[in-house]
Amino acid sequence: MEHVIQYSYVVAAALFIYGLKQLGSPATARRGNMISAVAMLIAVVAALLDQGIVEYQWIALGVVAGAVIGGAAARMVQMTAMPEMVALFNGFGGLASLLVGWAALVPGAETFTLVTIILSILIGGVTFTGSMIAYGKLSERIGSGAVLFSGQQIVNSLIVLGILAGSVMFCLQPDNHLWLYLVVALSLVFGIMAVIPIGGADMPVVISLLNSYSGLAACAAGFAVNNNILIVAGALVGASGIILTQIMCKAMNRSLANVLFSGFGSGKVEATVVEGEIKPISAEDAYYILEAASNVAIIPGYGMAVAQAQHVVKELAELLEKNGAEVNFGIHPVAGRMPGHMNVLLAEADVPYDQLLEMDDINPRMENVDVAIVIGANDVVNPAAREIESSPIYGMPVINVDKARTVFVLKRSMASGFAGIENPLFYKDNTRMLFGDAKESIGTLIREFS
Amino acid sequence: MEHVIQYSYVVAAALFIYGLKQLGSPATARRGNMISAVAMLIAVVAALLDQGIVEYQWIALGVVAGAVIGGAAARMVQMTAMPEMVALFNGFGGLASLLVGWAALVPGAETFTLVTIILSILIGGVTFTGSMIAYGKLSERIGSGAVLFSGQQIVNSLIVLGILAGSVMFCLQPDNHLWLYLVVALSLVFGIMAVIPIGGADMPVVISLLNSYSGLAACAAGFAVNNNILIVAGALVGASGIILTQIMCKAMNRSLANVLFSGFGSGKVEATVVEGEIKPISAEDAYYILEAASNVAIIPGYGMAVAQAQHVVKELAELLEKNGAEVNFGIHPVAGRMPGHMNVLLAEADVPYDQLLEMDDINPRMENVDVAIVIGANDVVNPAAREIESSPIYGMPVINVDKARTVFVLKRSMASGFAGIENPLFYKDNTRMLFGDAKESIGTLIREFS
Amino acid sequence: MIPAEVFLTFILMLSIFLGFELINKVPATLHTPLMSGANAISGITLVGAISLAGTGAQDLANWLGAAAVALATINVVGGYMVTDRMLAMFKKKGS
Amino acid sequence: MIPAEVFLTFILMLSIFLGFELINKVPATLHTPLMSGANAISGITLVGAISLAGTGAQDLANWLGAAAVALATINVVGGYMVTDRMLAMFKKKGS
Ligand SMILES: NC(=O)c1ccc[n+]([C@@H]2O[C@H](COP(=O)([O-])OP(=O)(O)OC[C@H]3O[C@@H](n4cnc5c(N)ncnc54)[C@H](OP(=O)(O)O)[C@@H]3O)[C@@H](O)[C@H]2O)c1
Ligand SMILES: NC(=O)c1ccc[n+]([C@@H]2O[C@H](COP(=O)([O-])OP(=O)(O)OC[C@H]3O[C@@H](n4cnc5c(N)ncnc54)[C@H](OP(=O)(O)O)[C@@H]3O)[C@@H](O)[C@H]2O)c1
Repeated sequence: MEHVIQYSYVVAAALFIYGLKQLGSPATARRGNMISAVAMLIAVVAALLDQGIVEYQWIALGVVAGAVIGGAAARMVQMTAMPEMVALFNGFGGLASLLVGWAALVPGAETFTLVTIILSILIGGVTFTGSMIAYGKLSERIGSGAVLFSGQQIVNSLIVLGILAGSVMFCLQPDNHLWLYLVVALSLVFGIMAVIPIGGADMPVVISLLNSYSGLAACAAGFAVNNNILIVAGALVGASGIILTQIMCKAMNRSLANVLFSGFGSGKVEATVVEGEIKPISAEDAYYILEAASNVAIIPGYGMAVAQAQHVVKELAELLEKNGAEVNFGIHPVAGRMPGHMNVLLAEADVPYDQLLEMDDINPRMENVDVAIVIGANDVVNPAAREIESSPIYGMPVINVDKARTVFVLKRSMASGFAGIENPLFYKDNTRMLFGDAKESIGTLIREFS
Repeated sequence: MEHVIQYSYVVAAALFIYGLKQLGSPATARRGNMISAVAMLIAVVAALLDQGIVEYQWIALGVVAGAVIGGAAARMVQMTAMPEMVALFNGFGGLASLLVGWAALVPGAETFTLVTIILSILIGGVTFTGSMIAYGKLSERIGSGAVLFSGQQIVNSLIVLGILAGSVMFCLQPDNHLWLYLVVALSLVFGIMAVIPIGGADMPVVISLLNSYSGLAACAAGFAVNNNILIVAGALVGASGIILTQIMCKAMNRSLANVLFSGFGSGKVEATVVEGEIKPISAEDAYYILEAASNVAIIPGYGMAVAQAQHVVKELAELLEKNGAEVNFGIHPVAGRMPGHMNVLLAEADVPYDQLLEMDDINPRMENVDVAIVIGANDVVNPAAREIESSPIYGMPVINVDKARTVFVLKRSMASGFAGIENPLFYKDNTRMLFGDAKESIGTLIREFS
Repeated sequence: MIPAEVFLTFILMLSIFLGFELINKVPATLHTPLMSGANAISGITLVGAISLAGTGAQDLANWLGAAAVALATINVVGGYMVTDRMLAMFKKKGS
Repeated sequence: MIPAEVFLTFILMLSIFLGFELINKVPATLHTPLMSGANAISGITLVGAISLAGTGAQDLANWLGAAAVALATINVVGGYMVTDRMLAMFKKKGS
């Protein structure tokens, strides 16, 4: 039996790996996710067969309750709310790690085991409260700004010191549960303190990082209970989180340290003087220009998610195509609030994925574009990243919509984007501003077409 | 100490992996190979620290002898003789596996260990003699044709049966050494029998496959002696051999079974009727055309290796460039007798690797090429692969030199290439044949330039 | 005898390398599903939780284990389902 | 206690996946050095041979081990050196 269980774990690990491999292409990704789920099922069944288990009622209760809640949440969530959903799930995973670490504590454990237990608890606790704060900020249940106060660094240093001291004492005196409670409490507090100074729009980076941590927590637990599958799966998750974090930071041209510690996006708009004047346009005039265009590029951003405009965008694209124009979508890697956010929204609106071009594919074509329609995007099309060396986003790769013959920018006001900086694009000669909620503006354009 | 040894193996494995990763780009490949060598050194030192070792003199003798021979061979071998060198080294590795398996046999071993021992011996033996035959054929010490005789299949089947029976009996009666000797002898014979029916030019596929086998033998040995590093390194080698085999088969549009069992290239030239006439050209006339060309593509093949013409080819390319022409090299994945054979030869002649275009990169540019110079290539530029459905190479991807404005073909005669089939390219309107040894022909061209 | 930690370290090292290779290949289009899919996999703590929830030995460990089972199950079930919902929407042109 | 074979199987499985990922990334330009480099790595049997050559226990095993050490060393030393010689020739334009 022991052999069956152990080799089931080998199979499960191979399937996790194969599933992730399949996730490498949109055509096979869904199957990949299924395979990964099957791997999880095999691992869970193998764990259930464990001969140490004598009582199944608690397990059954937990599984049923978890499956009902998780299933319901997954079914009901709106696609635009995906970032907060991932944050919430990740938090639960973190709390589970914390509890597993705690429960694995048996009297007379070895020091090595104690270290892995305390790691599990620590990482799990930080992941839990950190994810919850990220959830609150993303869903705007709590203010999404960066919370900064004087003495913050000192408080944080004290917490870290407390955690270190508590962990060491716990390993030395595992029977004195006070140390355990101290570490649990402080790691929960630390999760909160670490995330509040980070602006709401940086939450995806935080979630990705916390996801990576939860993988590491699983690895630690794997060492504690001598289980290979925890190590393999945990390492895969850890790698995934780190890579996504890196990609986001690189696409924003910021270091991870800058994201975590700078309080970026805490609301101060920089005063750069931009020359030129703003030229608003009416939906009717925009329609005449669009009607004559034979090559249109649509660049969506966070505003499309806010306005829930993906379906009308798809409708507009179809009308333009019927009108004989070539229509492409240009997707910036950090447009929106998660990596790949725009892809998911447009997929929801049935835009085929081969019509979604990555930044590096659309930029060389921009010179042949008659009209570039920017829908609720701001920072990702900001030419200051190319032109103004003193700009905080200087060097960040952007979509060069200003190279198109005409640019329409759909947004509600002259407000700045997440990075809180002016956008010289709005003042360029070939730019026209179509003010208003993106969904409404596009709705008006569509009515003009029919 | 045991811990130090074991964790050294972890480090060695990580370095092997990292080294292979670095081998993924020409800029870092040399460093990757160094890292891999360091990994090997660490593994060897760790093995020497093993506390079971009481006598070092035999080890020292073996290491010194091996290092001297291996080092001398590596220093002296000509780049054109690389395929046979790899075959020879691979054979030694196989024999080492056989001996390790044999030496690992101690009285009273478990059945599991016996199975891994016999696998080691079997795979090692086949690898040894198979590689030696491959070496013989490639270096033309023995006839390079496919050796086929009636009853061959029956003989081979008997050998396989003998090996199976011997292996089973060995596992049942490990103390009766007769069975061991039987398996050793038969596996050596089987290696010979498996490779003689394969034509000389298919040897690279054979070597790659045997290399993969030697990796598997190392894995088997790893299970036998409970050593992780053997398993990791063996699996990496196994994967590498399999992938290279697949790439070669795919580039030849043949299945692995066809390579191993068909006796392909055993000398029968097919009689297809090709229309058109052959138009030879003198080096002088060729010079005038080349002088006027502004875009030249050079497509080398096995003949360049035979003629050792890589240095004069480089010289010619430089003269053409000085003359204002754009010069590119088009490298077919199976041009020559090993995957990447042409790249190594041209690198030896100091052609920078960014000037070497892969087939898929040069083909779309072929229409803009004024002169395509085919140097000792035949099958890899055969348009029959595209045009003649009945051709044995139909469907094999080739370099479409016939799409260039003018094609020069440098070869000694109208003889066919390795696949043994006619080449309609030679009869096309825009083709000129420049007969003679490639090195001499190019030498004459170069003299015309100066 | 090789100690178990050595094996576990080997497995950890190989998995990390493998994870980097695999994830680096996922295209930007699929980064959101990748994030939620990886999140679902991190629910593997469920496996650890199960064995602790069923020991019947200590009251506290049991309770903690059962709570961990519930939370990890939310993560696993919710994560896979939401990822599947997203991926079901990705379509190739004309299909 | 998890039996050692389970660990070894895990390690084998992970290494195979990793091998395929890594090798698939090597460009065609480098296939000959890859072949000889992989060939050098297959000389890892040297590690197995060393422990068998030094036991001093059985005469036959010792002799066989010593021969295996010599042969595997040829493979290792020759393989790495020849690969290095090849790779040293690969140059970027202008360097
Ligand atoms: N995707 C990621 O993974 C990620 C992660 C971390 C950080 N970030 C950051 O997030 C930013 C993303 O750039 P982005 O261009 O997508 O967004 P953005 O720069 O944040 O700009 C969004 C724009 O949409 C407009 N908008 C909001 N609601 C709208 C509505 N209902 N209708 C029309 N327009 C609306 C806003 O202007 P109005 O208020 O005037 O309408 C705003 O200027 C970047 O700075 C990036 O670094 C992204
Ligand atoms: N690269 C690999 O990994 C690999 C592996 C297995 C099989 N193969 C097979 O090998 C073949 C490779 O194609 P290929 O086009 O490179 O070679 P090829 O088709 O074998 O043709 C080589 C040509 O070079 C000419 N030649 C020989 N010596 C010469 C000299 N001294 N000067 C000038 N010309 C000379 C020969 O014609 P003359 O005798 O008239 O001069 C011959 O036609 C393919 O069929 C491929 O499938 C390759």
